[in-house]
Amino acid sequence: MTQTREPAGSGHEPARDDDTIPDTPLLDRKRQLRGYRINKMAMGLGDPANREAFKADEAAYLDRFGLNAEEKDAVMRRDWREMIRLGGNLFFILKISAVDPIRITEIGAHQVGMDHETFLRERLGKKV
Amino acid sequence: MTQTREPAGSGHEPARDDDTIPDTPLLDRKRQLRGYRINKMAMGLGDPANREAFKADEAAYLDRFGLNAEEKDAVMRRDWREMIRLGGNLFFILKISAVDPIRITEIGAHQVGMDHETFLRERLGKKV
Amino acid sequence: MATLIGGLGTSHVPSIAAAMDKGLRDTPEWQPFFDGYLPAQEWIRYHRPDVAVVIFNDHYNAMFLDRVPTFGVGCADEYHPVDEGWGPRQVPPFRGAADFSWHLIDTLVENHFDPEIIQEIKVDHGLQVPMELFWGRPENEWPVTVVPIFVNVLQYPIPLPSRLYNLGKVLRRAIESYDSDQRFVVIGTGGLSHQLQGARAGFLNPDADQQFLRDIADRPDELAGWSREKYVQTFGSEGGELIMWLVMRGALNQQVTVRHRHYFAPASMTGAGMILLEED
Amino acid sequence: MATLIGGLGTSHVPSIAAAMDKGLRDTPEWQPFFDGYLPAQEWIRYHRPDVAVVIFNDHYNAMFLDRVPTFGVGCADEYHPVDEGWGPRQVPPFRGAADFSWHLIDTLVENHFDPEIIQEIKVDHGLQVPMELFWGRPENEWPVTVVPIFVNVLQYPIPLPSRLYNLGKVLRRAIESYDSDQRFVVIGTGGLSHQLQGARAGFLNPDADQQFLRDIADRPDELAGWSREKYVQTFGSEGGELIMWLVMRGALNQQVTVRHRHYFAPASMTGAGMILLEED
Ligand SMILES: [Fe+3]
Ligand SMILES: [Fe+3]
Repeated sequence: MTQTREPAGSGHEPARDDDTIPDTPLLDRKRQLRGYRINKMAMGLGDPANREAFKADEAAYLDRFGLNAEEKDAVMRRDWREMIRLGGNLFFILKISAVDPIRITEIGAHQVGMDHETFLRERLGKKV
Repeated sequence: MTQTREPAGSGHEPARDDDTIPDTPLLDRKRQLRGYRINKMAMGLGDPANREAFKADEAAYLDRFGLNAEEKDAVMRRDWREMIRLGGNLFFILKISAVDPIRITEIGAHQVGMDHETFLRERLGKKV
Repeated sequence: MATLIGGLGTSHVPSIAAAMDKGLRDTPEWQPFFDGYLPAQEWIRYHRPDVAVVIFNDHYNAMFLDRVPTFGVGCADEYHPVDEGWGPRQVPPFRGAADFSWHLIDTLVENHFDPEIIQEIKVDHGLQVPMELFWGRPENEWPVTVVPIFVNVLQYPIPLPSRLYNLGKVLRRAIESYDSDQRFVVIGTGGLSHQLQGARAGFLNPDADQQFLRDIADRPDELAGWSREKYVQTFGSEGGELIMWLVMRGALNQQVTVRHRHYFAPASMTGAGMILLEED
Repeated sequence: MATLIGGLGTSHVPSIAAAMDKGLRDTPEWQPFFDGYLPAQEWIRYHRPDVAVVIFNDHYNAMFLDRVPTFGVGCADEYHPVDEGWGPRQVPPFRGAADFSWHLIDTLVENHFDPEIIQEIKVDHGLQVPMELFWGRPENEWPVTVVPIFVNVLQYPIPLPSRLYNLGKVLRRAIESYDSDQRFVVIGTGGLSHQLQGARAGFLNPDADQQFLRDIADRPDELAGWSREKYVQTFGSEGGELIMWLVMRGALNQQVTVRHRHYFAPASMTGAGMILLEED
């Protein structure tokens, strides 16, 4: 394993261009203000009744938390990179993966813009 | 007005005998642990629906918060001194006086064991 | 850089709110109390501060015992009046000075304070009453934004008086390092002497109150050195909340001029009063 | 007076919990990770601590952004596992050492710290995983009581590393002044290097992790002096939570002996490991 893995040149724009540390979205003031609605919606999925509501009618559930069109679209498409860009924090939106399973390494790969195998190999040093 | 008014010798036992400052029930560890249920119940009265429930069936409302017989009795008799002795804090139980009006000076007089006029005159220096 | 134009201290007794709501302002019982605030209101109208940092305590209306912060800083855009049992009072919501709040929180954390960061909360009479006393109740909108600082003065252990005094010093540093031309006032609230519970209920200490109104201007270091017990002993169980005035005083220079001082007892069961301080 | 018998540091990755829940402990992928904890488990069985002070963070399972304490101390009698989206894990509730918790809170406030006082809360994998790693999952009851210290390591501003190190020093004072013959361990949790979000997701830094496992024993003052940014730069956005180990280290004497050290990468997406320290 190498000491520091540089992000691969995936051609993706960075999630946010004013990060103190490149490509590292911290839950700082700007980001969490922007993501407040998404995060509150996702936090709600810690409650079984809300999980049922989410499964039964996802759009209605998202409306309940006042998500705008862009935010709704990102959630409904399971666009993890976009959810993060919109201020979502992983520990909140991870609760979506409890309702609609996906591995965390797949969420990672998606954000980086790599296929899962490449991500496991290049970032995590797995032999795949 | 005098500098410090000593509690009148009302013959009442003090609300608690291990107060650091005599006759001064602070929301310290012991007292608030003891009063947790009463205080939570009273805090609930900040919600209009709970106020309606309290008015409609007081005993049932108190049961919802797990009050024991002694606590229920103190609340239902509006025994302010006893509620405080049981760990109730005034800022919580004051919400009962919003549902079932009584002046705060009457609550004070009751705790001291004076009639209201005497309390106003002797403690608060009012000319009554 | 932002400017701190003065410090205010005042009682925040809920009966004051009730008196205003019931239109009792000009009754013989209340008029002397309210009239004592006129010079401060005039000062506010003349100086038009942009931001009021209000140090107060929630009286178990917006927070329960499950989680009690030693102190917390609001950084919301808006703070609505909370339902204290009678329904929310008909007071316009308070607009937050969120940008400064975040700067203050950053400054506090860098200076070894441990605030709770509060983004969503309602406010009770502890903030409402001081705002109405100094600005009057507006029709629609408050002419000033607020930064609420919530202090635990009810559940023990409450903070040391010296801690709150030092919090004021860091608050000043935050104001002075804030890149803005806004003008700030800092308002310490609570007290003066009162006790609402126990066999000592109705305790008042007007002499100590008046002494406090002198010492908070001239001998703040001494007041900051008092123990919590001494506050409760001197001012009553609820009067101990006077320690919140130390945040205001800590934010000001050592040398201040008292522009106005007012004392009235009792308002309901409380020794009530205010002070207006300017730096020399 | 109570005794501090040692300090533990460990990762608290949720995948570890998932691996245990799914019975993957002895699979080739996980066995080397779990086997590395055997010596610490043996040490625990031999020394039988009465109280574990666990420094961890809630991952937005029990607290939301409305009110984020910089740090909080639990003083409940019981802490139940929280529902993180999959339903609460089948782990017995943790019994609190409430009496010591209150003593700690008193001591902290007297020493100019500003804790949130937490009486009712549930706990997530941040506490569950370290407890299971060191004690194993009991059938019915944990053989040890806990004092959870919740630290904000997610919402900025997070506390300074030096502040957490000093918090550890006051924690030690609280243990040493606690009138009891109970035996304490302090457990710092989180890390090691990992980043779960952004284009830098999957970032790992095994060399820095191993260096940290050496320096936390030998050069804690140096690590306490690092900036928050340096932690994130070195260990990734989520790896920055390693600052919580400084509370554990601050509670111990300057001179310590490393009884055991273990590193494994990656556990899921995280550099994972532990350390067991005894005072000389
Ligand atoms: Fe108050
Ligand atoms: Fe964590």
